[in-house]
Amino acid sequence: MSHSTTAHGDNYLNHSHGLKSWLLTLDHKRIGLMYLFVILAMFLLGGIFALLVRWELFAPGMQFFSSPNTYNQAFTYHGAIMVFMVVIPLIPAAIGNFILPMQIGAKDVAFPRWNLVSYYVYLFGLLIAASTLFINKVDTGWTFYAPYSIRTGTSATLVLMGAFIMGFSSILTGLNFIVSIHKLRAPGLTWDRLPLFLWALYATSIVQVLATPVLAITLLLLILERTIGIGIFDPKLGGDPVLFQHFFWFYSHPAVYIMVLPAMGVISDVIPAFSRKPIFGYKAIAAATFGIALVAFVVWGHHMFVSGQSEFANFVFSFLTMLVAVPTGVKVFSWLATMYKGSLRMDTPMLYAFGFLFVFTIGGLTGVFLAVVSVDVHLTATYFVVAHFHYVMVGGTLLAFLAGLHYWFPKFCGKMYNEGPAKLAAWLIMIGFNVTFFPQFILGVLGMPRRYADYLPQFEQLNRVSTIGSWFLAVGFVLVAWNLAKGLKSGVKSGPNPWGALTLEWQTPSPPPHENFLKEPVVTEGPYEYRGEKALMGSNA
Amino acid sequence: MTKLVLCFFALMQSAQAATVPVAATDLAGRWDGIYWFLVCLSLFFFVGIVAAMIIFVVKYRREVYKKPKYIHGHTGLEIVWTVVPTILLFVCFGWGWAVYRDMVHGPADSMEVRVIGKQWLWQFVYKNGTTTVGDLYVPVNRPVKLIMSSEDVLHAFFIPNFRVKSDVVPGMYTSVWFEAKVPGIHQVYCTEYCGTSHSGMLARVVVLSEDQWKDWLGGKKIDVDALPADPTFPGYRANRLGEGLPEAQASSGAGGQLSLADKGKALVSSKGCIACHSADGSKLVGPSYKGIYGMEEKVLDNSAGGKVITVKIDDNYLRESIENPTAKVVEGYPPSMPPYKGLVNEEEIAAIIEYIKSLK
Amino acid sequence: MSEHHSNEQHHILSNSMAAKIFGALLVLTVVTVWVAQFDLGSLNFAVAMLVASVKATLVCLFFMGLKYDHKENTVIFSTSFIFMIIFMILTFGDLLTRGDVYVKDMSKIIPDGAVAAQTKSKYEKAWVSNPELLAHGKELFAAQCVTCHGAGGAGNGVAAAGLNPKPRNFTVADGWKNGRKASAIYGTLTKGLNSMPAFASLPPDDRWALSHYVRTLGPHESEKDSAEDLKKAGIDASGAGGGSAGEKQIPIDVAIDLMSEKS
Amino acid sequence: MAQGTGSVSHLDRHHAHHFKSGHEEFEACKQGMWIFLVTEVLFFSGMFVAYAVLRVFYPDMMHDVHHHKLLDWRMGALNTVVLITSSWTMARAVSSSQRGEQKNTVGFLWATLLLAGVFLVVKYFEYSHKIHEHILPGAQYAYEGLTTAKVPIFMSVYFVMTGIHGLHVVIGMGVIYYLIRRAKRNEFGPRYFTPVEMTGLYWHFVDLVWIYLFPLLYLVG
Repeated sequence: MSHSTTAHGDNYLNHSHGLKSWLLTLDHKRIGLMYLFVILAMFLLGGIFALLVRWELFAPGMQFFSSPNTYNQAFTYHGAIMVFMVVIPLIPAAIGNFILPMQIGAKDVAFPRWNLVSYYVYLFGLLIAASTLFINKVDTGWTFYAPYSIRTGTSATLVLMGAFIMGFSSILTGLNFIVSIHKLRAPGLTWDRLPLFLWALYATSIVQVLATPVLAITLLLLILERTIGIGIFDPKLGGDPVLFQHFFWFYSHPAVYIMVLPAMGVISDVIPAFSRKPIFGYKAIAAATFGIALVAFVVWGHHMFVSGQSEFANFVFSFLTMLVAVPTGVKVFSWLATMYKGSLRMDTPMLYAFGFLFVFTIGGLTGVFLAVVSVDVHLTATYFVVAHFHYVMVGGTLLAFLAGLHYWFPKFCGKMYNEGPAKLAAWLIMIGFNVTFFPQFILGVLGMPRRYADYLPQFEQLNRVSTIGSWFLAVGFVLVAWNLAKGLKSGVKSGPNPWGALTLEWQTPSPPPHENFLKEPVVTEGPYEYRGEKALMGSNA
Repeated sequence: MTKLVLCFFALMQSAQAATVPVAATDLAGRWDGIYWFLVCLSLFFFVGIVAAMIIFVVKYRREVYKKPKYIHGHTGLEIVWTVVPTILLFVCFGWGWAVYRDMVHGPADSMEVRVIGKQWLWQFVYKNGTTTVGDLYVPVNRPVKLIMSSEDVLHAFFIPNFRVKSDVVPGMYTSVWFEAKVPGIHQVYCTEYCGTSHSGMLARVVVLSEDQWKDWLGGKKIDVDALPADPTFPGYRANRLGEGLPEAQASSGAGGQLSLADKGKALVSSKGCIACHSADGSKLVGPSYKGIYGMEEKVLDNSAGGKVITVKIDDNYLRESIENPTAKVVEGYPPSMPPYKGLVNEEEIAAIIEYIKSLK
Repeated sequence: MSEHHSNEQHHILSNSMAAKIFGALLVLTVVTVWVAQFDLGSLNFAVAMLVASVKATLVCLFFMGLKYDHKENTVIFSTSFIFMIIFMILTFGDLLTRGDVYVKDMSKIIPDGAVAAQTKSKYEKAWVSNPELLAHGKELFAAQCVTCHGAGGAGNGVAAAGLNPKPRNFTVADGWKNGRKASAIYGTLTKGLNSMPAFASLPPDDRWALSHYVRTLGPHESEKDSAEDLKKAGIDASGAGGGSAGEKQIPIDVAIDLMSEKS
Repeated sequence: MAQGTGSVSHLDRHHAHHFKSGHEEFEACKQGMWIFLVTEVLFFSGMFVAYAVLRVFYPDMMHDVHHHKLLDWRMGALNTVVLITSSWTMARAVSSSQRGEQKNTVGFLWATLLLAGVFLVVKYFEYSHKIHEHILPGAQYAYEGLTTAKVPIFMSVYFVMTGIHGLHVVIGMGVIYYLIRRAKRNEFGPRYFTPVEMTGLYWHFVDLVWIYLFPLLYLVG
């Protein structure tokens, strides 16, 4: 192994060259970047559909889309692309693949070849689903509720097959992470010294492994329903469409925790690093992460309070859903307490962490509204729910992803992005986001239903504000992309540890060598033992 | 401090009017109670967290606060912020459940109405067998129970002013109940995605005073458009998509009264015609309405053994095609239009024909 | 460079133990089959599950080696069963307690066209074909059925392209699911079949007219309704029953009252 | 799973670079396999829930199906015996490869493969009989003999469960055949038998599912 210590000696980027060395790589870092590239491309596509949807809703009546059906197709693809192709693999597969092996001090994940298989399974499923954009665009909504998903003549079967295949990528990533964390931890890295980002990925992987197979069987049964009419969900053949909703939400509620837990993990890593202070209540946050992952499996019925579900089931699911809010609250309070009496550095990752706390608190609290059955009866299936899950998903997962992206950007490419435009972009995204989605809470309470191609004139003003907000949001995202691209090309050298963080991935040069560590790392203390007075190595801010 | 609290509640009062639909039933009033309790609770936590963040950012920023404390946690504090939220959550749960119980179990003597959801229109079958489409006539101050099922895909019956919603599932009956307190028109939406014109599947609950109700039962026609508009949106008469604009811009006809053609335009969307017949000339499942009135068309005359004859598109042809569509089908179009006999009354057919005439 | 003790200390299943387990599994299979002969009512299910679980545990412990393996693999594998049980319990928490308002099978309560079914029949025995009924049937067929079954009833209507399975071809004798007797066709019209909607909203006279007309489209003369067929279809063959035929239909008011006092 | 780059005799076998020792690599592969079996259990759980819905809500239909002999329990019993025997031969194959008895390993793997073939042949007869009698899933059900409500849905659950189980048997056969070719090249021995053990676990799981399918579908009326 070459022992060059300069930042630009042998590293995973120049270890081997040529397209084949990337496409057939077994290096978790390259697979992570390949995932990141495809996911961001899909995020762009999903974002375009979002802008089209918002553009159409600028005023009542049909302006942009010729008929309501094309609008229905637009929101279906916005939903399906964002959920299955972007938000679920976003942090685990893109950042997780890159950072997890380094944070546990290993050379690679447990099964590198299965890791590459998971990437190509994801790509294959994605292409199948995206091909329907050119064949016969699907108009069922990303939830594929029977019996409409059975009746529609659009190519729903292909999208279902695409999602079915992508599910295996999620399972393989989860499986890989669990075994890696169990078996490949560096000496001294005991469970109570595991960084909280790894606790989050560990809990997420367990949810992925336990929930995704049920999505696989649900989609398979729906495909069989459409092709040979097996009649389990189809009311015309004696099936029960509400049973489909049970099958679907048994996966899809844990899926929203697959999306948000890694985001919480990133925040739990970023806040102590930028407060120069140990995380507050490490054990509580790790326990809360695990708690959320387990409770995630017993609450899915709160999506079905008005679906014809029995009163008793509404009681049970509403009661259990209340339990989910407690660990989430513990985490938010612990993050706040971490900042108390810390020495806060307002770099971009920390700015996004603040954005996350601001937006995720609103998302979480409005979740309580939807957990109380009687309040949910009025609010469900209106724009209140649309606003809630965008606050939790765009606000939660995306802002945390941007925090993570900026935090680990120097580790990815050894260069530092420019703080100025990054902070401006962060503010633009925060403002754009809130202007877009806060009016939707009010629209929801006033009774505007979701998935409406056209709405009554009385909802016009708030929709107009929301559409304008979506433009700011879009500009914000474009600015982030431009700024990071510029940083990639001409960023100043960042050195191995620009933020002075203590987790293992910062103890190796960046961009990291092919085998991650020049010598086997040994862990002697917890991940966040910041004692404040240690001088920061070459901090550039 | 009290002045602060007072102006806070004044603010909440004004917010209430602007952001929550009119509470047109007692239950809706109770719903508002727990809704505002949750809003205040959330505001308390949200303001607390954001204030703490701002204070920390200002007080402990790196330039000012150089020596961060080496704190790992504080079990006492952690216990408090686990137990207190749990208690608050279960208070919300209990209160919410009490309201929900009364939402599900209505009084036994409720008047039953059968609701049938089918792709993109609501049909109501009353006890005495009369059927209405799009308008649910109910008496004021009397409990009404809707027993609902769907003929094709999932729909959902949502009346914001009554805080009432339930999915309408094929192969199963679901039910909701309400006791309307405010006479007039209340908007109804379909809130479970059901395909092309999901956003057009609107209806109205027409709450009639006691004597109006007796007249209606006796078969007298009630002029629904003369009733007050939806109390939540006083400025707007629109209860159908593409229908009249806000009161001031009502297109024509005597003060706020919609012209026959406009009523036709509303019926064409509420009865689901626009799903197959476009108004802009584009060919969907059926022929477009634009410029068809008065034209000569070659049709397949099924009633006379299926010969192809040419027919002038006039009132009689349109009336016959609405009530018994497959009698004379325009060549090149599938005979797949369902018969609307019994689903549209005389006046509605006249309005639709008037609207088709207006599309030159 | 790497020490060579890789797989030595791993437990190896002895041939005799493998044979013992194999024998036990065979015996238990015989037991399962033998027990299934007796009708113990709901106990049958419990016993079958018990025996199957014993066999499954044997396979897991010995053949799959969980007995000699690290405990974490047992924990991992048993977690899957816990989450399967969570899935079942909470789903059935809803399905079992749906209560009466959600009447599962619609055919018990007369569908929404009930009002039409009340009207008194114009004919003495509507279920016997007569020219007037045939003419009425022909007219109705053109209005309602042409879309799918085609003008000649060959199942090639315009909307047939999108249907799976294809609409019945009346001109041929085979392929009829419910049989070709008038009462059978009447039943299909009332309840619907696969993707064919129920035409219960049509008055019984119309349905009888359509049934008779459809039978004239193909070689179905031989299929006659026996008294027994008529009784099965809920018609009093002695002619007193009049037109409101079909299986035990209760008027809508009774149906709705029935439901409301239960909820 | 582990690096199978070309045929390397089990004597000079090296573990993957990122593991500390061959044993640790083996333990990681086994744990990965068990997690995969967890996903299989949950995949089949969806079908067991659909089955449970039919059993709980339509017991009279289940009784009719049993009484009417729609499913021939003798074929089911034969298949159970076949699969249990194949489980035994697979267990023997694994232990032989652990002991380095190459001839036994190949022999027992062939036995397992043949038994799996027999299982599929029996399955073929069952399916062709049903297709002939029009006892088909859901909308295709056109069997005159039994017209109780929901029987078509039971047939759908039957075909989906046994079909997906059969698919797993076919995949298992493919993997076993691949093992046979590697065993012939003497790649498995006391220090490296991971693929055989992993395929063994998968095969026992496939047998495990059938142990539950058989009584649920064929026996219990």
